[in-house]
Amino acid sequence: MQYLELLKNMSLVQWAFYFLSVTTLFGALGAVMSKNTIHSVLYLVLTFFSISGIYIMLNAQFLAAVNIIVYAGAIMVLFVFAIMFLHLKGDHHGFDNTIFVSALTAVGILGVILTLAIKKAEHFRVDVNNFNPKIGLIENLGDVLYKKYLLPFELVSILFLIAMVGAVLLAKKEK
Amino acid sequence: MIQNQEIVEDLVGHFGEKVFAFEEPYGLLSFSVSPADIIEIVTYLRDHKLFKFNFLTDITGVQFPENKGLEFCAVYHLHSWKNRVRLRIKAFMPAEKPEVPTLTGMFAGANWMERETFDFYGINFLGHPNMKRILNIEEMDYHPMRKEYPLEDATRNDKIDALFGR
Amino acid sequence: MDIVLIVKSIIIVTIFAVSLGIAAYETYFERVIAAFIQDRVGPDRAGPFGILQPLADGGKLFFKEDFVPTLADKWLFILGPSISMLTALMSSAVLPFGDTLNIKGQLIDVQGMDVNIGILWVFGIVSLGVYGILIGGWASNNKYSLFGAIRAASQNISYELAMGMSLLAVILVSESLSIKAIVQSQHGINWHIFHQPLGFMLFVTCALAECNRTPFDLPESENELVAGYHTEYGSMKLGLYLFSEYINMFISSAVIASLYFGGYNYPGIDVVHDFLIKQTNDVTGHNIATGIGILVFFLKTFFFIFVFIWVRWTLPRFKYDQLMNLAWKWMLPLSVANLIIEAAAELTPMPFLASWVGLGILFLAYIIFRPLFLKRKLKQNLQ
Amino acid sequence: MSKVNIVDAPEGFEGSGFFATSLDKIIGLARSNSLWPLPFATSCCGIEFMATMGSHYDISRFGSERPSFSPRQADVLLVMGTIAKKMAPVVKQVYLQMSEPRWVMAVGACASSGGIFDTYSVLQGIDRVIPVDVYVPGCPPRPEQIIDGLMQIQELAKNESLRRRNTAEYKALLDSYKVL
Amino acid sequence: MQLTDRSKKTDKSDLTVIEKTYWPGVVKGMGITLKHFFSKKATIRYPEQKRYLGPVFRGHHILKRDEQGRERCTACGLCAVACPAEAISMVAAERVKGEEKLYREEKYAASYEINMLRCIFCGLCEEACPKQAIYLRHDKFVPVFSSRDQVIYGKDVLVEDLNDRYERDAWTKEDMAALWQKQKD
Amino acid sequence: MMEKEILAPKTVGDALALNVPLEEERELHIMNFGPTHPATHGIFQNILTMDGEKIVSSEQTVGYIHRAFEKIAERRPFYQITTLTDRMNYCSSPINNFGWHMTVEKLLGITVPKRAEYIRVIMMELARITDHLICNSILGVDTGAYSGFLYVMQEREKVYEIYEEVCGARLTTNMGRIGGMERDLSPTAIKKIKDFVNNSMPKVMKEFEDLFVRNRIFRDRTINVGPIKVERAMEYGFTGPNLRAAGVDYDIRVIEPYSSYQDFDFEVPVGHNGDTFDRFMVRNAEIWESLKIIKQAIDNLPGGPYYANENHYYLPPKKDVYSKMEALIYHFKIVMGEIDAPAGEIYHAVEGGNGELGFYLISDGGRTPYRLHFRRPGFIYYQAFPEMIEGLTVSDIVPIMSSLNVIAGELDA
Repeated sequence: MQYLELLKNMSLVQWAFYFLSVTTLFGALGAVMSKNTIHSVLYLVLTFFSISGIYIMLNAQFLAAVNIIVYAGAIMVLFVFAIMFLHLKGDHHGFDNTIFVSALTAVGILGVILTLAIKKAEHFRVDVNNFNPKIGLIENLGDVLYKKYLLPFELVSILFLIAMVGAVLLAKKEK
Repeated sequence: MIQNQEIVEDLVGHFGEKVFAFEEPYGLLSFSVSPADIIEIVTYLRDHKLFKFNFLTDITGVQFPENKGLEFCAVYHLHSWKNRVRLRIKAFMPAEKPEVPTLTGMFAGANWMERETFDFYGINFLGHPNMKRILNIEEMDYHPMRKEYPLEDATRNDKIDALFGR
Repeated sequence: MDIVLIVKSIIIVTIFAVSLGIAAYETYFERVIAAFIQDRVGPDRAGPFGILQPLADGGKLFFKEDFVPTLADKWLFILGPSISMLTALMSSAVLPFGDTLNIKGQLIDVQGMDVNIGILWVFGIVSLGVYGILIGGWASNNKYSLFGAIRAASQNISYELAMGMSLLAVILVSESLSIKAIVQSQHGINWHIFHQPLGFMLFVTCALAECNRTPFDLPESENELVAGYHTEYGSMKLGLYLFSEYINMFISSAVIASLYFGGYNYPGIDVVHDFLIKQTNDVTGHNIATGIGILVFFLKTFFFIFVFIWVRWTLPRFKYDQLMNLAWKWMLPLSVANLIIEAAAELTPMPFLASWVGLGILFLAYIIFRPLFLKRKLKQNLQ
Repeated sequence: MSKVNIVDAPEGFEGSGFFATSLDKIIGLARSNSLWPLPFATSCCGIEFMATMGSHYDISRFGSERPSFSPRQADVLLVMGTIAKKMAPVVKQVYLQMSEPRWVMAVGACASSGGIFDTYSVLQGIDRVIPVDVYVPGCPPRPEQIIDGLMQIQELAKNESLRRRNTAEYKALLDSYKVL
Repeated sequence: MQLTDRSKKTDKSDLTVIEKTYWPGVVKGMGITLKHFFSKKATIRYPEQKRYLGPVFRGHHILKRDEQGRERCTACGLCAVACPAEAISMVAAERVKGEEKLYREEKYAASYEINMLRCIFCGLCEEACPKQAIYLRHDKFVPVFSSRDQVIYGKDVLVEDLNDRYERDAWTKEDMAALWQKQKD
Repeated sequence: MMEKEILAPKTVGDALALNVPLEEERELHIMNFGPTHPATHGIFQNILTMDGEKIVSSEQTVGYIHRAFEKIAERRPFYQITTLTDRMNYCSSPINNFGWHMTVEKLLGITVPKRAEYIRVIMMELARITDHLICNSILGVDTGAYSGFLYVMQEREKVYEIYEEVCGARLTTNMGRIGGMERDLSPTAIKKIKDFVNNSMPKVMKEFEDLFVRNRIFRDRTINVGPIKVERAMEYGFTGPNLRAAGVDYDIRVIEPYSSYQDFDFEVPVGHNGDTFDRFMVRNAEIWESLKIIKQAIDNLPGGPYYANENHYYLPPKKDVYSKMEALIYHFKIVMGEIDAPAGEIYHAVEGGNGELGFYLISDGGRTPYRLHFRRPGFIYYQAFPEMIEGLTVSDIVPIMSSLNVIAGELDA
């Protein structure tokens, strides 16, 4: 009964949050458990999509958009692309016990770590009164990236460049 | 311009009895060889310095049911582009064993022409890489161009045969 | 209820209906324009001037036997066209169709919503659109479909890059990601096309590629792949695919019009606005001016739709590897160059002049260095 | 929850009677104006079909300019040209792959009856393997005749009830061609 | 290989640097299509507008009657023999007394059938007819059929209707040639 | 073993659904291209073994419209075979018609009057134009540009109007007779031909070339796509435009002039390396040459009769049939097919739309040919197709196929 009350009193934002969480988890589970590789990639896309929804709720619209464009729109398409090309369709394993146990262990450990982390993080709760609602927006993001963290940012870009060159070299056929 | 006479003389001089039955119907030199010699003669003609019969125009088959013992005939048309001369070579073979060596080794284009001839007449080209029917369905159990087989589709029923004495 | 909310919902519904209606009639215009280009008359027997042709097509498709191939992945087979349609319809939400309407003293944007990442929204949705094709093509379990799907995927990803790069130059100049702001920054005749002709060309080419229109219609190139990704689709599922393609075409035209041709801006917009206000009153005048703006916007959009169709019936199609070459070896470097030129020009006191000078230098460099480059290539080939 | 009353349909309004007719008519009209052809062109008649698609005759006026080479999307199967016995299974297969409602038009003498090719290798009319709705005579027919044939099919489409494809007679027809 | 003295190489010169940017070709092509967009349309709106089929078009068959309305056909069977499609069949009958008004010759075709789906409209029957009885109309073509049992045309369709006689400029090739000669002069 | 598997799909549906990878090192898969694929304008099946989009090997199946021309010809009198030749290469049926008539005339020893020969030349060149137009414009369609196709189709329509004026049919013309033409050219026909040659066709042809020749997209699609070396082309029996594109100026009109071709001044266009673009360009250039020939022929059209005065072979005038017994007898004899053909053996070749179109005729003196064999250029050079497409992609084989201009009716006979 109490829970029903709780449900009744939930705000629109909360509804949206729980909906997105459920879809995220559903997608994630689907990605892991689906027997068809293409299906699991598509589940993963669903996960990304709902995570982007959560980003939006956090007022990080830019992050949400980039998440969709880069992960769902490009990387996952490449995944699907590769899988389609490689005929991985028939190449799936059953969901046997060892995997189940190891997965459970991993999830358990992760859960413990996360719980601890969240517990600790509670100390840094946002000050509701002085909260800047534009914190996740692109202007602030740019400000932070190009002023405060300029050096790391550029370093990261160089890192990417190196990775790209490496990838090209690897992909290039030997003559 | 090379005269047919020159070719005949050269061939007879080189092959002797192997080439025979020279004819010149409508200006086109035509002669017969035995099936076994066909490759040798075509090679000779192709590589000949003067004649240069470089182009295999056509291969086809003919059936002469009356010509007992040599019912089938493979007809080759060669063409010398430089000299603008054409040549017809015939190889007769018996109905029991219609076999002739293939020319696919020399002219890649002979492949399908030979297959077609096989399809139509059942002339077997020995050494052909892919001797099977080409135009008709594989399940067909006869060679339709032979004179003994009918042309018409047996199932047609909308004409009065008496009117067409074919 | 709040008047703003009501008007807003009316606007949203209208936008929805308008994009559907335009997409439907794009099929008609495609046929008529194609016919006119080819010295024909086009459909003229379904209603006067064949005006009912789209309805006939729709009616037929709705009542055609719905069919799922036995070997197909049933759910994905259905999901494919749905995603295509969904993504196509979503992107019109952020397009500013006009300036503001003045209703009871409240200024309401003629726009679904004005998010500050508007252009990224369009971009993201478009990049998701490829899933529709991808899933549909894969689920059909047909070689030709699969080829179409794979081509669509690689093509969309490749052209998105160049598209994003040329877009960056626009964002750089107008200093905002919101389409509304971008349009406003081109007030009057200060359109981006005049500043960034190269960017415009690149963007249009990429838009063609993203919509899978000729010369980039490889995913469904009918002479090669029968019908590409929708080979196995019939009835309304096919209808949805075709429809979403046309909606995409409309959206791209609208985006091009907003990004490079000033959206609802037109020369002398202020004069007209002032004149109308003087003639009537503040409210009516403003609203009429907005109406004119909307009209102008649609005119521009229709022009681009026409260009899309015109191009389709003129140009031959690329080949897959040439398409990739074009994307990676031409479009991407050029768009980066464009970005650099625009960025540099922004730093100078006269951005307009500087950008043109930059482009001139780029072109000269191409003319000069191209032969050298070719010679080296030739040498390499010879070795 | 209150009890929901289901109102009985008025008497005599059932079947392909009153309700159906107006819808039938509209959809029939729609179908007839949007017949997407599958040009199954094998020989000469295919070349005349090109002329039919061309500017002088312009099949698009009838809403049929979108050739659907995928059988799933086509409404009319235009068999143009000789169908050899080797080809017959393919024609049948294509017909089977088309989704309902589908029409078949045999264009030209060869497709309709074999024409001058009364030979061992030619199918004497495609109606031996699939049901044909319209025959167009001629060898090849003029584009006008092909358009006539198309208009005949439009007529058929217009006057067909939506349920025809589910009726027993239609099933029997398909059965007689062994295409079910 | 050079065989004649008439050979001419086709132009396969490289594209210029500007042409390599795709734009000149694209612009030129679009210009051409735009020109056609505004040009006059070639379409003949068929059922409403009909195209002239030429003076010798080979269309619908007709069994001519002579000036007095008698059938010309004498059932000699030449047309049937000449038909490559074997589409014509006929049954001959002797004319009896009292039928002189109906048939010109002493023999006539009691039944005359053409299978319209077999016919290839080659015109050989018209040419073969020694009595100028069968013609292929130049102004009309055979309509489409929607059922197999309509396709064999009997005399009821083929014989000329006296109330709607078929006319053409010239009935034989020779007349036609004379007519053309006159046109030329 | 593997070949068996490749041949397994008998129908389109089977093969379309075919999704079985072959067990090999590279992951090869099979794709079925035809017989109803839109790009196989005629109908033949290509079963492609592919590595990704690259073609590793291919297997052709033809015979989907095998109609047994040669067998029918053994049952038909000489004049009825014209209707068969009409349907062989239906894009240029007058060439086939006249080629056949010339063969028979050679057999019968008929000399055709000059006027008839000139009219034949005009008709044959018109046919060549339509043939090349279809081929080239379809190449445009196959590379995705549809409008050019419809522009030139309007010109083809004009050629058909001329045909209609001359013989009353559009495609399967049946316009010649043994010994000459069926009809003379009418003044309207001459006017139409002149208008076609001088005004409309050059204009449209220019436009068509403008649309394609300097367009980089088109060039990229065709240049160096499917080239074939001269030697290889000759081994494969290439003739006609496809051979000329490879660089040999082999043209029967020049080498063995028939039907007064020696009277005309024209050039033989040759290409460079025999790729798709060369074939396109050679055909284009040939259209221009054909126009030149027609112009010369129509301007110098000799007077006189349009048929040989051989009443044994050419149907007598209808008027004579009524009045003269002799004419009536000949009329019956000719129609019954009882002309006295001498026994003999003939090979006659004409330059068809696609290459050397040969007629090999054996007559035993009967009313029908004893054996008639057609040397169909399409049949012979289509063999080279697998070699030409090896290592290319699906997008390439479509333009190659259409630029080869294989006409299924001719190929399958």
